Order: sequence, then structure tokens, then C-alpha cells
Amino acid sequence: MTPAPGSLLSRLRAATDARIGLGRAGAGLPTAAMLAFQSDHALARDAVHAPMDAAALAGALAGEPTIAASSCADSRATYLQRPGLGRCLDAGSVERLRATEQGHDLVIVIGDGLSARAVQAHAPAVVVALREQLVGWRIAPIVLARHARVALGDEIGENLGAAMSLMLIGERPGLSSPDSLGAYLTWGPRSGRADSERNCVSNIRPPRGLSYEVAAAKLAWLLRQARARALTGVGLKDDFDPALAADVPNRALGA
Amino acid sequence: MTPAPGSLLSRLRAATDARIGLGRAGAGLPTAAMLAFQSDHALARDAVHAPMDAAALAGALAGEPTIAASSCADSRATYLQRPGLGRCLDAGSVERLRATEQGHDLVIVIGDGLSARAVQAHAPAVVVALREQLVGWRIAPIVLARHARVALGDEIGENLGAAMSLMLIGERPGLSSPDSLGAYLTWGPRSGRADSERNCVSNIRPPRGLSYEVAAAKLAWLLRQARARALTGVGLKDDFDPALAADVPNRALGA
Amino acid sequence: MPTIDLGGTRYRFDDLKTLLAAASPFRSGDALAGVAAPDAATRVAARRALADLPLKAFLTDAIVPYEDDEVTRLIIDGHDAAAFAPISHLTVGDFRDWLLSDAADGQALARLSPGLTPEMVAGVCKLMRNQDLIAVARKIQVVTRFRNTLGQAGTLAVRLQPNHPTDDPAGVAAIILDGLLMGSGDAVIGVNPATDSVAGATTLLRLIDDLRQAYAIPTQSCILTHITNTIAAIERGAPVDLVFQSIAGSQKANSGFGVDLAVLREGREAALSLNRGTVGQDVMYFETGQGAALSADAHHGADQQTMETRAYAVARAFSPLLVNTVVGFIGPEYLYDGKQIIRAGLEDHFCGKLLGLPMGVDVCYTNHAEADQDDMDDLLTLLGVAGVNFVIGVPGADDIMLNYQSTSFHDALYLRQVLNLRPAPEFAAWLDQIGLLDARGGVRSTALDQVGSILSLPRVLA
Amino acid sequence: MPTIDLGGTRYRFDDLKTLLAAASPFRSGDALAGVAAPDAATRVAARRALADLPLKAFLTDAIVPYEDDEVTRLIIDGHDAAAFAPISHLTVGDFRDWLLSDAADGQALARLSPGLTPEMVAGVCKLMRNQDLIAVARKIQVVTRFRNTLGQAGTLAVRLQPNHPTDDPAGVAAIILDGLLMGSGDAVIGVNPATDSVAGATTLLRLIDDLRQAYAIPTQSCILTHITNTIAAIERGAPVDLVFQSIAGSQKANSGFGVDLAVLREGREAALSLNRGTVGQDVMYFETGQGAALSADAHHGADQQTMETRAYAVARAFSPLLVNTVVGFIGPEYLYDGKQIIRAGLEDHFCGKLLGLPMGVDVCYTNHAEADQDDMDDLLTLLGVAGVNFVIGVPGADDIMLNYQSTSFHDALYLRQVLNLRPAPEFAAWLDQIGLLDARGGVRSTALDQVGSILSLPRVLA
Ligand code: B12
Ligand code: B12
Repeated sequence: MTPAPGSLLSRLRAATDARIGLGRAGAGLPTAAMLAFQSDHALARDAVHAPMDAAALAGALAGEPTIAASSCADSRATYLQRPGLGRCLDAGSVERLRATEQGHDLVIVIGDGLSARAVQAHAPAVVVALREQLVGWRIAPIVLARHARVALGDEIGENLGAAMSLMLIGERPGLSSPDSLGAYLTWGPRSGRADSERNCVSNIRPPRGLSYEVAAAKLAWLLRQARARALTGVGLKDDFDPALAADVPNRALGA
Repeated sequence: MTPAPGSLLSRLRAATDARIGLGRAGAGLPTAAMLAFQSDHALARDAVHAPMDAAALAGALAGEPTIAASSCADSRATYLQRPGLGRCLDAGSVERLRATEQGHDLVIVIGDGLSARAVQAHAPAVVVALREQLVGWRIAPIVLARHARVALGDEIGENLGAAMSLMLIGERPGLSSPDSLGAYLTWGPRSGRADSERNCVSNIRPPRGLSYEVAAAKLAWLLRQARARALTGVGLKDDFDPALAADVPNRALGA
Repeated sequence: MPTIDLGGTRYRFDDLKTLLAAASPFRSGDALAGVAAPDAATRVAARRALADLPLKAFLTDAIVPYEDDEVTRLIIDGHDAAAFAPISHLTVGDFRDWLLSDAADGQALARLSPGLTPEMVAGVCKLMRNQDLIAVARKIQVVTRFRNTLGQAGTLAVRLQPNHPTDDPAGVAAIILDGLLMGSGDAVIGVNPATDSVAGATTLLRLIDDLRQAYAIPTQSCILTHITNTIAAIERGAPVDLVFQSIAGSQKANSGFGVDLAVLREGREAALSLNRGTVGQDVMYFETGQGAALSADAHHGADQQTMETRAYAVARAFSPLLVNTVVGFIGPEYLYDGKQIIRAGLEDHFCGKLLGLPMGVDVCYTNHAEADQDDMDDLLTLLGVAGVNFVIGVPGADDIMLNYQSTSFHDALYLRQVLNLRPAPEFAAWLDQIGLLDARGGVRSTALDQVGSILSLPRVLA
Repeated sequence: MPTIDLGGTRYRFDDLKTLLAAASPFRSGDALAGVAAPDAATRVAARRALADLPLKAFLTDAIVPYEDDEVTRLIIDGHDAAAFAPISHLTVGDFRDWLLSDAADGQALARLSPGLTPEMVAGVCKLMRNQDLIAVARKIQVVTRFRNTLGQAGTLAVRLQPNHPTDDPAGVAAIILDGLLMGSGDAVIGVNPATDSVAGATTLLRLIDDLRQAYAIPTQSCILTHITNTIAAIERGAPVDLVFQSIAGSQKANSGFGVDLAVLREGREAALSLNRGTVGQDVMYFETGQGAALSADAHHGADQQTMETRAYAVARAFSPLLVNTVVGFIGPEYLYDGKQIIRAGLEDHFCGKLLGLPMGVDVCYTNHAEADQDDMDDLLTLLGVAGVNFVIGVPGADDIMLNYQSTSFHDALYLRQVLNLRPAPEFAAWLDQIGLLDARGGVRSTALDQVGSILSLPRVLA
């Protein structure tokens, strides 16, 4: 199955993880490719249900202060069926956040979303890389949120009195990418924000997706723009120039 | 929708409950007929889950001694998913039956099967009609069995030391016939009997199905034959002559 | 037997039977029998192991022991090694690829058929997606004949099923008229009698035979009573066209139905002796359905799809006119919901066709299953694309005697319309002759009370 | 509003919105919104009430208030009373019967279309079985044109969807080659960019446009970025063929997507100003999907199928080349399992076609839904019979950027094969010219590493 190194097929395969060059059995998929698909489907389905390990995350964030929070969804099953509950904070979390020092330029939230594996694998590195770019920013303790949807960042930001929230969240697991991280940025986070009022940087998942360095550079650029213009969303375009991060290795920019 | 009385359509409709003459919308079913189907589907599904009312049955059996029994299925859901459990007696029932006087020509079992509504509506009348034809037979107390499959009659007969068992059981509910009764007769009932070793009289459901009188006459004929030849099943054909019951009203014989 | 490593776990399958069961798509009957894969990972592992298994292995590892089971003996003794030769070097996975390839055209598949055992067919079936089951089945045409020609490309036949809870002749006749007006009845006019009696069966046989002759319909009739009744009816001179019997995939299961291969042979010879076919002498009609063997406690630890395919090995020994898998008939303990019924219907059709059988499917469900008309529409349409030989026609999809929902005369019209299918050619000509066909080959809409303008009323209804 | 008695219970439905929701087949999104019928009996009662409701009633009882919502205003102000006149006397139940009748042929349905409101269409949809949805939809051909002709009877087009998690041009190009070799790309070569940037979109636009011109492919390209990005790209001189936008059925939902009717108009005019079409100027590409409105808390208490149909009223105001309902895309909170996804796919296709739209369907599911490839095979095949304009082609059915499973290039080949469908005529001619068509009009199997013998390698891959 593995193409000869240097062959055209191997070069094409190197350009993408997509399932190209599978061959055909009549019009259909050859058996080997079909079985590989079925294995991956079983894995991706498991990824949805894997729980977030907050302790490990806190450990990986080495020294960063953290706060634990939970949405109103009390189980994975409820979370999946009632997304609204994943967008509101449970009473204990509200209390904890309100009791924390208020007023920040930014709160970073790490939420399991649909793939705890994604945040486990990538969120700490993104935080570390981003921190380096945000010297002088007043950043709230990092919130580790369980059963979180993107919009949970709104209530979190509101309850911490933060000017912006950045949600690092597990994207739904794909067949080839069960651990892909998304980042959603919201100016003036408060309950009721529309998605058109946010910006998104998605597919953070080196080496095949976005690298930590480029993701952090993009996010830092967006954060600065948002602060300068006091807005996020459709009105704020990602005009970040990749050349600025050209010293940073990433396949997307390698071409 | 109702055809004119005396019209051809009304005569054809009188001949059968089947959904004939529905008309067409293109190739498809007209809306009215489709909605009637959907209502009936909701009703038939409910019939599956309706519980048997043993007290009411015992009442309707006016004076007949009865014994309550249960299969190993402890709920309707289990009964539906694990038919094997509906074929074995629970411990309490075994005890109760063993404690009863042993040795009978026949035990009649009334089992809910897939339609408790069917036994509720028709079983007592069949028992009464049958009794009249079986003068001199030693008949065990009537067993009222919950969550019963046909083969539960085997263990019941065995534990009562009966020469034959007759199971009156709710057939699975149909769209137009949610309360149809089946009767299954087994010579030498004991655990492990195959269905080829039984006889069946089905669709007892006057006025549109078999009448109580004809059903009882058929069953009595089969019972006598079975006793005479010491067998039931494929070897015993239903050669009962309907003319013998011609004084008994039934549409099937009216033609 | 194969061992396989997947995701850090080692999976081991003791024998072919276990492997086949673990590779099967999930269904309630296999869970009930305790043979289903415990989780998705095991199922995928089993499929990988199965894909790597040489087809040859199927000839030496019997699902049900040869000594104990006449169905196994029929399979093994009847295996055509010469027909098998062209694929004897393949694994099951390769076999799937070959089946999908252009090389496997209708002729190649027909030639191969006697070289296949039901277990090989069940095995490859477990590696196939629904689209594969459709794509391969539609390449195969199995044509059979009695008084008309069934199974040709571009045709769809219908069994007209005029059941009545008391076998009332007037009721049966009324339904037959309704069905004929809607273009149904080319596969067979076949009644399941409520009564288990030779006399009753004979009455119905005469009723239908009289109608058939009066209207000169190029079709066949059948009373789906126990085969021993049909044999007795033939002896008593009844007009028997087809001999019916329910069959299953093991000797024990068949014996639970009160039959064996000898009585099937006897039935076939009795019918052949009457020589009633005009364009052919395919005289047998079999029905099957996943779950029947397990229901008779005669599955020998095998999964229900494999046992079902073994029933087809019984059927093919008797060159049937019709084989009908009554797919959702028994209930949710074997096929839980619409999804399982759809999959099973496509599997059965594929497996039967690959084994050379004239497969029809009773697209149906009971009221204790989690299914509805939408699921049946889906399965019906998919089977049409797959090239099913025939389906069932029951008034308004409601069988008032067997208590289940099958397809209606309307459903068959729908399927013929959307896929541009025609009835069996002789039957289509008859419909045309009595004025029921429209310009595009569809069936003209005629109100039931206008039936008299087309067909004379039978005596029982006059 | 209607009251109905059924099985001894009286059911009351306060307004059209409540009635429509209660009449909808069960699905998780309506349960989530709290608008689903509480049980099967209520659902049947609602359908009976709906069947008796005059179509006229839909013109006076708005689902979302006229004052508050520009989509409602678009629907009401744009209603063509003359086109509606022929059916203005019908109830919803009669309307279903008429739609199924032979009188309702393709031409009659096309003439009627401007006289229908989305709510009427959603209403009749709730009375239709899956087979009805198929039978009626296949009568309607909606033909659109840009650089080729899409939607003709007997054709099936494919959107080639070469997504990449970092928008890497080499990766995108590799997938395009794979898709072209498999005969995909006639509907559009359309990338969802991972990045939200005008510069990024422009890079990809040039990449595809260069390939298209180098190979002389009669097709169009599209970058599915936010419409405001596309407008900016046009201003900066990028080679934009089609303007994409996700849309939904209420002003509030669209505003959650950051769009309104004005910006859609602006986008269309910008694209028209480039005048890049050769055989036509249908320049818009819309995507929709049940659940989008509820997800933005903008469903106004209506059921998701009705809200989805309202999105089609938005689409039809802009004569789109392509409308794609991405049916299982969001997740199980809106469509729980294969059964719900299949039903929704058939509904959306039917409703869109009836409203005159060139409907494609993204037959797809996510890994948190209870669905698998078998369900997708079923839906894909059913849509083929229903006459869908186009489907999606993604390598191996796995979109590595959007993280969901759609249909593959193989799937499209399967569907074309079993239903004897051809690509868009200009694209088929192109495939033939470069030697990819076989004698029967199918796509010749060519290994990807032989691509160089057919198409020159693009620079990013050389
Ligand atoms: C379901 C069914 C079957 C299933 C049974 C499997 C199962 N697990 O349920 C299958 C498809 C295997 C089947 C097969 C046959 N059936 Co059957 N079956 C039915 C049906 C539709 C429903 C039965 C029901 O609701 N039972 C109630 C539930 C609660 O019982 P259960 O314990 O779950 O299931 C048992 C009974 O259904 C029994 N059973 C089913 N059919 C028959 C037939 C006979 C003669 C006997 C004795 C027992 C029997 O077997 C099951 C397992 O023990 C009835 C029609 C009706 N309206 O009742 C016909 C019916 C009972 N069957 C009938 C016949 C003829 C047969 C066959 C003999 C057909 C043939 N020629 O081979 C075969 C063989 C039966 C056998 N000896 O095993 C006739 C009986 C006529 C008569 N008066 O004798 C009926 C009335 C239908 C008909 N008119 O054709 N059947
Ligand atoms: C699901 C999804 C949607 C769904 C969201 C509905 C829902 N309930 O989930 C729908 C189909 C409605 C959608 C719409 C759009 N999406 Co979207 N979407 C996704 C997808 C596939 C998965 C997201 C996910 O897993 N979220 C994690 C879970 C846990 O979050 P959640 O809280 O359940 O869901 C929220 C987010 O998904 C968010 N969201 C979804 N899309 C977008 C896009 C933007 C720009 C923002 C700010 C938020 C956002 O909305 C949901 C409800 O609050 C991603 C691809 C990916 N790999 O992540 C693309 C993605 C995020 N979407 C994208 C785009 C461009 C859009 C649209 C702007 C397209 C258009 N031209 O109209 C629209 C409008 C979005 C908006 N402003 O509302 C891009 C973003 C690119 C970028 N870097 O900005 C992505 C990366 C895909 C792509 N490359 O095209 N989307």
C-alpha cells in the first residue's frame, strides 16, 4: 500500500492527509481502504466520548493559575443532546468566577468541546506560545471548562469582567483528525452574543494542521486588532500576514 | 368515503376488512387513506404494550378455577427483546403448578402474547364454548400466564402433568386487527417441543375473524383426534368438516 | 484461525463461525443469540481477519457439522469445484473487490454461482456496504418461468397476496380484483390460508384457478400451506401450480418446520407430474427470513445472516420459480428497527442472487418493531435499484390475517414508475389487452367499482 | 385554528406554526426546541388537521411576524397570486394528492412554483411519505448554467471539495487531481478555506482558476468563505466565479451568520459585474441545513424543517447555480441518527425542488451522530432516484478540515453507474476528450500516479 519514496503518488500523498489515490473496485472503494475507514470511524466515535483530564491540563500549563468551571450539562450524553446547556455556566462556576478578581484584558478558556483529546494534546502549547506574544496584557486565570460549547466563553468573560474571551475548544472529531483544536475570540463577551460577533482560527493540529506558532501569531494579531478597534466578528478580517511568521515552520506556509 | 349501500364497492368492502378500493394519487396512496393508516399504526403499537388484566379475565371466566403464572420475562420490554424468557416459567409459577393436583387430560392456558387486548376480548368466550364440547374431560384449572410465548404451554403442561396443553394467546397486533387470538395445541407438552409438533387455529376474532363457536368446534375436533392418535403437529391435519358447525354463524362459512 | 492486532489489542477468533458472527453488522438477533461482536473495535478486527481469509478455508471449516446436518451435506457434496476454480486463490477481501469489478459481469457471476458455498457468500456480504450489495446484485439476472417469464432486466413482478382471516372466498376474490386492477399478480397470486386443512386449501386453489382461466391471466397461483398439505391436495386432484414451503438453514430448523429435503423433493416431483407450466416448469416457491433458525433453537451458534444464506443453498437445489425473504416478518427480537431491516433486506437479496436464486423481498415490519412506512419506502426503492425480482402486494400494505405491514399494490406501482420498470412481459401484454396499460406502460387508474367494465365479476361476488 | 377529535381525545393547535411543528416526523432538533408533538397520537391528529387546512390560510398566518423579519416580507411581498390561483381552492391534503397525480407534471410544477410559499411546501411535505418525496421531486427538473449546464434529466453533477486544514495549495491541488480523475467537479470545484482571510481566499481562487484554464475544464470554482470576504476579493480583482454564503430561514438567523438580503444582493451584483459565465450567469451558491436557525436561537418557535424551507425562499430570490443542503452536518442534536438524516435529506430536496431550486444534497454525518456509511448509501441512492442535481465528492468520504463524512468520488461513480446517470453534458464531453470516459459513458479507472499521462502536473506539485 505504501507508495515508493519519491514517486508521484508519494509526493501527492505528502501534500495532504486526505484519502487520495485509493484505487477502485469497480466504482466502489477497495476492501483495504474501506476497512481502514471503518477502524477510523470507531476511533473517532470514541474521541467524542473521552472525558477531559483537567488535572493533566493544569499540570501541562506549568504554573499558570487555573479555575475549574462546568457548563449546565451534567453528563456527556446531555451535553451532546442539549447544546444549550453547554452554553450556560452551572451555579458553582458562576460563584467561583465572581469570587475571582475582576477586570482583565483577556480570559483564555480551555473547553473540551467535542474532543477532549484535542485540548489535551494542543491547548497548553497554544497558551504558552500565545503568552509570549501578549507581554503586558492582563490575563485572567485560565478557565478549564467541562462540557463546554463555544458560547460558554461569553458567560465566563462576563462573570470575570474580561474585555475579551478566547475559547480554545475541541472541534468535532474527524475521521483523520480526531484531535483538532479551534480557537474562538469574542470582544465584550456576554450572554447572547451571535457567532457573527466572533472570530475563529481553526484546525490547530500540528504537524498536519496549523502549528502552535502560527496559530498563536494569528491569534495575537487578531487580539491586538480587536483591542484597537473594540470589535470582533464579521467586521474584523484575518488580514494577518503569514510572512510575519515565516520563520515559524508550518506546511501551509512552506510552499 | 362510505360507498352507497348496495353498490358494488360496498359489496366488495363487505367481503373483507382488507384496505381495498382506496383509489390512487398518481401511483401513491391518497391522503385520507394514508392518514387512516398512520392512526391505525399508532393504535396497533399501543396494543403491543397494553398489560393483561388477570383479575378481569378471572372474572369473565365466571367460576372457573384459575392459577396465575408468569414467564421469566419480568417486563414488557424484556419480553419483546428476549423471547426465550417468555418460554420458561419463573420459579414461583413452577412451584404453584407443582403444588396443584396433577394429571389432567388438558390444561388451557390464557397467555397475553403480543396482544393482551386479544385475550381480554376473546379468550373467555372461547373457553366457555370449548368447555361445552368437552364434557367428561378432566381439565386443569385455567392458567393465566403473563409475558407468555406459545411454548410456555409446554412447561405449564409438564408441571401440571397434563396430557395436552392448549395455549390461547394474543397474536401480534395487526393494523386492522389489533386483538386477534391464536390457539396452539400440543400433545405431551414438555420443554423442547418443536412447533411442528403443535397444531394451530388462528385469527379468532368475531365478527371479522373466526367465531367462538367455530373455533371451539375446530379445537374440540382437534383435541379428540389428538387424544385418539396420541399426537399433534404436522402429522395431524385439520380435516374438521365445517358443515358440522354450519348451524353456527360465521362469515367464512356463510358463502 | 486468525488472530489480529488492532489499536493495541489482540483479537482471536476460534473458528469460521465465530469470525463470521463477529464480522456481522450489529443486529438484535445476533445479540440475542450471544454471538454478536461485543463492540465496534472487535467487529472491525473480525472484518480485517475475514478479509484476509482465503475462500478455500470455507470448504474445510463447516459452520454446522457435516455428520449432523443434511443441509451441510447438500452444500459440501454439491459444491462445484470447477466453477469455483477461477476464484479459488482469492481471499474474502479480494473476492469483494472482484465482485465489484467490471470483470464480474452478469455472465461471469452466473457461471461462478455453483462454485460458491452459502458461507462464502455470507462472508463476503459482511464486508460489503449497502451500496456494494446493490451494485453487485443488480448485475445478476435470474430468470425463471412457469406461465410467464420473471426476473428479466427492466421488470418488477408482484405477488398478489389476498389473505383473509377466515379464508372467505368472497373476501379473497375481492382482493384479487383490487390487485389485478392495480397491475399486481404477475409473480403469483398466492394466499396464506388461515386454516391448516387440505379441503380449505383446495377450495382456494379452485377459486383462483377459475379466475385465472376465466380472465386468461398468464400467471400462477399458490396456497402457502404446509408442503404436506399441498402434496395431499395434489393427490386429491387439486389444481396446484406451485408448491410452497418455508425453509431455513439447518436440518434441525427445517425439522422444526416439519420438513426435510426428502419431502421437498417429493413436493417438487408431485407438482412436476401435473405439468401445468406453459413457458417453463419452475414449480417451487420458498420463503425464508433471518431469525427463523434461531427462533427454532437451531442456529448452531452461527449468526442469523449466515444461517439465512444457508437456507438459500436448500432453495437452489430445487430450481424455484420464486424465493421470498420475508425480511422484517418475525419481529424486533431479530431485526430491531428500520435500519436493521433495510440492511437485512439488501443482504438477503444480494446473497440469494449471488447463489443464483430468483429473489423477491417481502419489505415488511410488525407493529412491535421500531419501523414505519418511511423505512419501507427506503428499502423498497433500494431493492428496486438492486434489481429485485418481485415484491409483495397487499391492499393498503396491511395484511389483515398475518398481522404485519408489507408493501401495497400502490407501492409496486410507485417503484415501477420511478425506476421505469415493467411487469413480466406476458402479464404486461395481458394488462394491455384488457385495457389497463396507459401510453407510457403504466397502469391506468381505475376505480374499484368500475372493475365490472374490465373483468367479469366472479360468482362468489356476484 | 383547527381542533380535531381522535381516539376520544380533543387536540387543539393554536396557530399554523404549532400545527406544522406537531405534524412533523419526530426529530431530535424539534424535541430540543420543545416544539415536537409529545406522542404519536398528537402527531397523527396534527396531520389530519393540517390535511384539512386550506392552502389560503398560509397567506394570512405568518410563522415569523412580517414586521420583524425581512425573510417573511420577501415571502409575502414576492408571492405570485396568479401562479397560485390554480391550486388556491385546495386544502393541504388535496395539494398532496394533486402533486402525486399525473396532472402535476414537470411543466405544471414549474409554473406553480412562484405561487408557493415555503410554509405551504413545508406543510405538504409533512404529509408525504418518503416515497412521495421521491416521486414528486423526480418530476421536477431545475436547470441552471454558468460554464456548463446542470440539472438536466439523466445527469448527476458533483462538487469537488478539496479541503485542507491549512489551505495548503499543494494539498488542495492533489485532491483536485484525484477528483478530476474520478469524474468529479462538474457542479463546482469548491474549497472551504480554513482561514478567514481575503488574501488566503484569493490564493486559492487563483490556484483553481489556473488549473481550470490550463486543463480547459468547463466548470466553475468557488471559495466558500464569508460573502463579505468574497466581495472584498472581487474588489481586489480576484477571479471569482461564484459567490457563496450559508443562509437560514429568518432574519435573525442570517444576522447570526453575519448577512442580510442586502449583502446577498450586493454579492450577486459584484459577481455578475465580472461576467465570467459562458453558457449562463447563475452566480450564487448557497448552503443550508436543518437546525441552523435553532442553533442561532432564531427559529421563532417553528420546527426546523419549516425554517429550512424558509431558507429556500431566500435562495430563490437570487437565481442560484447551486443550493446545497448539508443535511447531517451539524450533529445529532438536530438529526439524531441515520433515519432522521435520510428523512431530512429527502424533505429538503423535495422542498427545494418544489420552490424551483437547483438542489444538491451533502449526504453526510458527523462522528457524534448515530449513523454510518450504510445510512449514507441509502440516502445517496434514494436521492439519485429522486433526481438530485448534485452531490459532494471528498476523497474517501473524509473531509479532513470540516471533520465530517460526506460522499466520496467513488460514491458519485456508484450512483451514476447504478442509475445510468451522466455528468453535466459539457463536462462529460471534456472527460471524453481527455480520454477518461469508457464506451458505456462510465469513468475509466486510472491510478492516481498515472495522472501525468492525462493532465499536466500543476506547478505547486511539480
Ligand atoms: C410469526 C409467525 C411465524 C414465524 C414464527 C417464528 C417466531 N419466532 O415467531 C415463522 C415465520 C417462522 C412461521 C413459520 C410458519 N408458519 Co407461521 N405464523 C406466524 C404469525 C404471523 C404470527 C404468530 C404470532 O403472533 N404468535 C404469537 C406469539 C406470541 O407467539 P410466539 O411464541 O412468539 O411465536 C410462536 C408461534 O408464532 C409459533 N408458530 C408460528 N407459526 C406457526 C404455525 C404453526 C402451524 C404452529 C403450530 C406454530 C406456529 O411459532 C413461534 C415460535 O414458537 C401467524 C399468523 C397469526 N395471525 O397469528 C402465522 C401462522 C401461525 N403460521 C402459519 C403457518 C402455516 C406456518 C408454517 C407452517 C408455514 C409453512 N408452510 O412452512 C411455518 C412453520 C411453522 C412451524 N411449524 O414452525 C399459519 C398457521 C395455520 C394453521 N392454522 O395451522 C399462520 C396462522 C399463518 C398462516 N395462515 O399462514 N410463522
Ligand atoms: C459546525 C460548524 C458550523 C455550523 C455551526 C452550528 C452549530 N451548532 O454547530 C454552521 C453550519 C451553522 C456553520 C456556519 C458557518 N461557518 Co462553520 N464550522 C463548523 C465546523 C464544521 C465545526 C465547528 C465545531 O466543531 N465547533 C466545536 C463545538 C464544540 O462548538 P459549538 O459551540 O458546538 O458550535 C459553535 C461553533 O461551531 C461556532 N461556529 C461554527 N462556524 C463558525 C464560524 C465562525 C467564523 C465563528 C466565529 C463561529 C463558528 O458556531 C457554533 C454555535 O455557536 C467548523 C470546522 C472545524 N473544523 O471546526 C466550521 C468553521 C468554524 N466554520 C466556518 C465558517 C466560515 C462558517 C460560516 C461563516 C460560513 C459562511 N460563509 O456563512 C458560517 C457562519 C458562522 C456564523 N457566523 O455563525 C469556518 C471558519 C473559518 C474561520 N477561520 O473563520 C470553519 C473553520 C470551517 C471552514 N473552514 O469553512 N459552521
